[in-house]
Amino acid sequence: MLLLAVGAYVIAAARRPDGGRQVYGIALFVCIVLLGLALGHLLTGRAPATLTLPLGLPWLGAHFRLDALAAFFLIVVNLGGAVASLFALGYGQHERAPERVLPFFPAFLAGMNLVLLADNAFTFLFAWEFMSLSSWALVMAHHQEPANARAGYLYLVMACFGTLALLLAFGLLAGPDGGYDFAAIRAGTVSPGFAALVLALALLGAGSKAGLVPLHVWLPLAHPAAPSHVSALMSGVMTKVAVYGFIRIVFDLLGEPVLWWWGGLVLALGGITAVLGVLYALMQHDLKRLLAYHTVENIGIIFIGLGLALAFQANQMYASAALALTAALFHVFNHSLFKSLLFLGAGAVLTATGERDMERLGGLIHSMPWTALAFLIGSAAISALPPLNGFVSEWLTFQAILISPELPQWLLKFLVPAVGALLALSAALAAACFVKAFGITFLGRPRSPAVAQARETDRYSLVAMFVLASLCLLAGILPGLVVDGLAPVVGLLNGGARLIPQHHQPWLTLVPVVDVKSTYNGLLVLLFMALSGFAAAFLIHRLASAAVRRGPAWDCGFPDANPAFQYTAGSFAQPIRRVFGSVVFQARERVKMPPPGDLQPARLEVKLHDPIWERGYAPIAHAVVAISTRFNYLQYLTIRRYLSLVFGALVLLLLGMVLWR
Amino acid sequence: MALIADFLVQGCQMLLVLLLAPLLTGWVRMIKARLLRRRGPSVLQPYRDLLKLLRKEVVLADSASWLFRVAPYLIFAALWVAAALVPTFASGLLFSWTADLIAIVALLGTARFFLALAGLDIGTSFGGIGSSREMMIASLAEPAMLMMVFTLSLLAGTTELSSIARFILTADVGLRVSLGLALLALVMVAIAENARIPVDNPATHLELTMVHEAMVLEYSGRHLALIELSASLKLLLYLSLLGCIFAPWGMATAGAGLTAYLIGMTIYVAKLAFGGVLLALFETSIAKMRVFRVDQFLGAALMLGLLGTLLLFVSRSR
Amino acid sequence: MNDLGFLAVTALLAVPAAAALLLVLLSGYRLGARLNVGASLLSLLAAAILFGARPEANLYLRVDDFNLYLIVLNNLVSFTTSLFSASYIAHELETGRLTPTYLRFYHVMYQALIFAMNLALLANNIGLLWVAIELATLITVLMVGLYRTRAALEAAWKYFILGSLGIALALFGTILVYLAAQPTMGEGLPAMAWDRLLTRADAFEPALLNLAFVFLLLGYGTKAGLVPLHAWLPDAHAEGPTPISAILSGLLLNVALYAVLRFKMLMAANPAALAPGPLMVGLGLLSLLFAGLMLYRRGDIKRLFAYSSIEHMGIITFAFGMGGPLANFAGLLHMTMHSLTKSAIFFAVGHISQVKGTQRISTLRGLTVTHPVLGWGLVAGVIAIAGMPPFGVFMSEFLVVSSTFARQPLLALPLVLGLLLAFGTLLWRLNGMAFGKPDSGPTAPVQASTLPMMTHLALVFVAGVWLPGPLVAWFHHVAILLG
Amino acid sequence: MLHGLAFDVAHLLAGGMVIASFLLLYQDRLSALINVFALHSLVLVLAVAWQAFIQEAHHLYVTAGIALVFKVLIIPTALHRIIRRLGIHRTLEVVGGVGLNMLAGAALVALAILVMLPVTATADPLAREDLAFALAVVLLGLLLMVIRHNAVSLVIGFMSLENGLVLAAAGARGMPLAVEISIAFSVLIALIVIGIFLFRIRERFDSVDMQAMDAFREKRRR
Repeated sequence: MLLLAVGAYVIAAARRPDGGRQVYGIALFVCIVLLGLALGHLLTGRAPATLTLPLGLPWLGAHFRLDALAAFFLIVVNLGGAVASLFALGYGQHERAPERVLPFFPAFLAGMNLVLLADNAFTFLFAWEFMSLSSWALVMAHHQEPANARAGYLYLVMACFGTLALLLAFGLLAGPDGGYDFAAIRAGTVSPGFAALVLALALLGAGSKAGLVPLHVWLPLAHPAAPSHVSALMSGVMTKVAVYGFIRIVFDLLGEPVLWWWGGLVLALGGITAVLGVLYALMQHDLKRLLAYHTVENIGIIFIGLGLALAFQANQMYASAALALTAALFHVFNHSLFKSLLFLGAGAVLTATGERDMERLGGLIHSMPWTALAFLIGSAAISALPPLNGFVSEWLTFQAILISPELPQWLLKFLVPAVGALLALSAALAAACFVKAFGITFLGRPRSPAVAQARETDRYSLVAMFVLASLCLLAGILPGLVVDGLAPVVGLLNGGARLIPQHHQPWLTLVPVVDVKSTYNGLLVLLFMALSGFAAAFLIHRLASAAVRRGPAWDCGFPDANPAFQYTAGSFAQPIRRVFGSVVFQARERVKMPPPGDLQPARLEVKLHDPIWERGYAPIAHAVVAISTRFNYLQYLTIRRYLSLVFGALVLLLLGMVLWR
Repeated sequence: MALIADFLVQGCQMLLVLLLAPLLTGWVRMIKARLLRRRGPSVLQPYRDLLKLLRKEVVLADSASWLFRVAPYLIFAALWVAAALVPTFASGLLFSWTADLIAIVALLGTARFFLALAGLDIGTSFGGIGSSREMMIASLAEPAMLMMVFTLSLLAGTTELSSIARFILTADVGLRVSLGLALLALVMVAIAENARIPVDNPATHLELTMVHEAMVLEYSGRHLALIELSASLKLLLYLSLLGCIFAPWGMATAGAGLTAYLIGMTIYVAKLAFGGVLLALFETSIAKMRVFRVDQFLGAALMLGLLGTLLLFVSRSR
Repeated sequence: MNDLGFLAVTALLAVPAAAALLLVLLSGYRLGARLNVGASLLSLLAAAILFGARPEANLYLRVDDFNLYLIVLNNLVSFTTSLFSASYIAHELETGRLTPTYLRFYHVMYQALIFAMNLALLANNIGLLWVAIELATLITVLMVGLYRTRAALEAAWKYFILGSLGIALALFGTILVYLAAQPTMGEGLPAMAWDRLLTRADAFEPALLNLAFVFLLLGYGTKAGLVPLHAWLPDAHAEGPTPISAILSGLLLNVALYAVLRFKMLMAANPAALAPGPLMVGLGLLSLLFAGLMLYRRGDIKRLFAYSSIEHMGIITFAFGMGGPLANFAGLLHMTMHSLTKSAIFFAVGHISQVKGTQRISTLRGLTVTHPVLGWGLVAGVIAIAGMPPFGVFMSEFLVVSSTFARQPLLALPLVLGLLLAFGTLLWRLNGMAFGKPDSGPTAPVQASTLPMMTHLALVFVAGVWLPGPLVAWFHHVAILLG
Repeated sequence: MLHGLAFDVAHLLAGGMVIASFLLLYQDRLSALINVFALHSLVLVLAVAWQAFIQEAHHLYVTAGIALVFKVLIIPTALHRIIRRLGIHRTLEVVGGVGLNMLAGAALVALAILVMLPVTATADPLAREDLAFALAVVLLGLLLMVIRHNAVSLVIGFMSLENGLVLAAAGARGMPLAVEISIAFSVLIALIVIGIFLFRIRERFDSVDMQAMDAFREKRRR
């Protein structure tokens, strides 16, 4: 246990810019060690280990505690960290400004680990803010592009906002005389009104970090701005740390009393986030930004699960709550896997081609087949396709939704199916989006010369990606084991109630409630598919022809030599843009068709409006500017005016004194 | 021993769907031809086509990648497994619990995913048209389907097809508004998913109207054969889905013995034939709609599904 | 033992005074700078001795927990600043902005200022306190006007007028306190000795005390730069030599606030008098919000950080106004952290404006590329002052906000709003200066030691992670004293 | 008997200072203003001296002496020379009307008395009355500073304010450091006057030279 904290500090200490390999090597090693420890702790189900260092608040010290919840998230964090470091062993060679990345990468990892281990409010927020800060530094690594600088600024301000919200929440939990220790907070009770306030603040704080709509605006700007292995960490892992914060506060620290409408609130937010996230993603042509928006979507799915769990707990339906929680945590795990994988893939593409804009990519499957395979697996997983892992967690979420009619509250009765519809919609749209992402990027023909010369990435990167890909597959076909692994965490958060143990189900089938109700067996699905597929291939090649002739594409008899004739990302998204975008983004399309005989190309102009930015954030910014401009003239007063200010203050106070009595 | 028997039954169901699929397609084509006062090809024509295609060599576009060659097998496998998991003549078979209704829907999604990717692989304009439209349609069809699933599972308290079928058979469900809505939604989805009129036209090769055909435009030889076979499997799947959910009568239960199985099989075939006739009638009596009307069509399906679910609460709370 | 302490106290006063006199005679700026540093070091040592040995209070001077750490801080920062000013002033001489004569004057004034501030901190007699602060004001006025540019004169003049008014008000307040005390304490000096006053404060005339506090708050508040009495502060910071800006922000504001707090204790000791809390809370919030807004439109880097000083004075005043052990502790901590951090920032700013030859923010870009040490130093300083870990300000802001929200949720909201506002605006400026494509300005490396800056940042960092036990004990003790 | 007399005289003199302050408010010619200020200071001198006499506090005589030499003689003459040098002989405009200012002044005096009312008579009545008047003088001086544009009149306002302070200090029985304070203040005043003199601050010093000010008050950038 001591080694955990020590290890975290070792990472922090390892911020030496002498050669990336050492740093990443050390990071890799420490992450693996931590991973092993966390796994051991989770599986053996030992009692929570604690550690107190004489740091931080003097009369409190820095408490660290490792319980099941922390252990699970430690696994998520350090798995991602290890893989990212591994990837960076190769990827780091291409880094333009290593001195701006190396020092902060281990610090970032350390920050995330400390958040998970922290056991009092001060340490928690300290680590939380430290995490934001180091990731900010990483976002600013390529600060010479103005867009990145802006992204970093927005990111840090939103992070500060979130921290302040959490700070207020902890203030309420700790009470006026500052019982910041988590143990004290758990022991204490909060009045229902304050509890609701704490929930709202936790939503603001953790939500702004996790990218919950409408607090997501920074996310799609900041995540892509960082170097790709950092983007993988931020998107795949840091958002999970934020989810951890929410769970820790709402499920663990706040405890009872839970009101049913909390669940409804979180649920609705989750549903909206999921759909809006994927719609935003569909409108993007920047590969990494598309992925970042998908993080928003998946966060929405996770929060749907959490909201369901809250609703169930509020009605003492702990078995159902266990199902919902399992679904949410499972999705946390899954998303950390495939989102890291996808970002790493994007990073590989970026280094190979120097392009992030999908409109200039294409045909990479020929030049970098392995990356393409890994990315394909990731895409299939995030699109919730069986037999991969993304499907399992969404399936569990659906199962949890299907129990909802047993909820007594009418509002929830109606809300939950609606959210279910949103979830289904987002899943389907995600599939569409990743057909676009993979198809336009890797398939077809190269759209720019730089892409044509692309080479396959280095070994480290490939290994890193395939580790994740194989984990995606394993978690997909053996979900029962993961669910069992999650059981102690769920029990911890759910008053002991957990799902029935899965590992001795026949054929390792996943049986959330009872087998007549709903079952799923990824292993068999995979087996059947493999069998039938290979059988078909074998038979056909043996009995029928196996001959192949290469020729030009048929394409209904239109031989188009020019790759520009291919469908682009924009044109691929056009039908969906028409269907959804015109409502959500007021998407407007204008075709500029040159007059006949004119040789200049016809242009399609698409105008998209971001409703949340334009309605929510821009006004605030304008207000600040306006007010500060208004006040600014106070800088230019004459001394006499300043004197009269003092005079006025004096007279005012004296009057106040007279009236006070 | 019993286990082996179960294996046999399961296997025979897999083979059955595989064998029946082209027949169904042929049947629908024939009925359509007759309705149009044509003689039309024989019912067995699809089999002949498949065999012919299988024997032909494959002409691959230069820009085709390994994905393009793997996709047909993947699609075929996914659809076959899905079709085999839908109870056809008997419910509660050995592996029926492998995947519930949601999983089956997702399997269809897998097939679609790879089909769309294959459409994009060559890098032609038509492939792109097909894929993007297909995904747009799917993005609406899948939620509608899932809403239908919600309705059923809320009604039957399960997402296992066999259990649903059993529930519909045993419990006195009566005529339920939500069931009707669900049926409607499912039918609309089925039409859209199988690229039938009015959403798409399986027979057209007119560039701007085709969706499914545009994606598979570049396929030839055995690959095309697999694609065609998968398409008919899909049609079969939806019809048997309709059959097993809304008309489960005559379906044998597991281990009911050979005779029961045979009866079930004949009734199943009859159901398929009937469904095919209905489909042909519908298709001949309606005109194809613009691509951008499809979203309204499917949006209606989605709304119906949702409405069905909500109405269920109303009727349940009584 | 005790006489050792007494020796130290006398040294604290005598060393700067003697150094000042010596510097008057001494020409040659290099020698002057050295002497300046040496004298500051000596007085720092003397302050350090006070840790071990405290003299018992007499009618004029007194050392207790409260002023002890301020004295040490004071001499520490003035020492590091003298180090910084040595290299800074040399550059000024090269560029010809200052002549050796002015430099001599500067050094004399520097020591005199240290003397005045030490006196103010040590004073046990409220009259003496007032005299010392007036002296400090006059000296800083002269130093602000050192450059003799029109702008500098204007700033000095503004500072002079407003400062004198503040002094006058403070004096009136002091007289009122005496009048309140005189009936119970009898005539003469004891009625002005702070510690004696504190013991008997409950018997004083409450109405007079209230009146006195109003005047004192306004009078010393003017020195502490609380809105709306702040007007002199930004210009004085922007136009004076940077070491003086560092001293002003880092020390003089603290001293003024210290005076206010002394009288707050008196008020708190008298149950019948009005609670000083609300007044201070109000002024604090006003300063915080106002400064946060003003930060946004600044174009001069030193003026920017001057406004940030106002903001932090607001936070500190708010904290002490809230009272209670947590908030008071936070206030004391924040005082320390702010003076260390802000002076570090001004060190960085001084070097930057020297190597870049400008103070305009709009012309500073990509500093982390052109001058990594200075750039990152500035970044670290701003991050620290903005209240982010791993720096000490985070701890104090954590305590202030959380404890306030638990007690007065409605008060915490404007506080948080102001913090967020200040954070956003400050960071916006930083973003422009430290990052982005470097401008085509001079990129000559700074030829001065960045040691002082580093030392301060290191101290702040350590404090953010770990506070030494004795310091904590003091803070707790003083926090209880402050009620 | 003597005590009553003492009280009355002190009262009279303190009241006289308030009246003098009102005169200051009323004056709108610079030279006249300076003369009135000399009068103001003279009254202060008498008041302080009287306090010294009745308190047998001899150090107060020093204070009075300083005030006499400095404020009644040196400063006014210096100011006269300055305004002649700066060539300010025209009438100076007053913000608002004289009548308005008078009204404000009256209100301030009322405020001062109101504030002093709750002070129970435990403090000796002498100090108490004096205090009320001193406060009034302070406030009036502040008002004068606020309503006049001119540097010289600002200084005069400040000095009258300071006179109020000295009055209060003298009124406070046995207040130590009274002398030191008066000296310190004299230094302050001297510096201000020198400042005006050195910096050649003409009328409306608060707007020295617009360009110069814009240059460092960042009006340019926006």
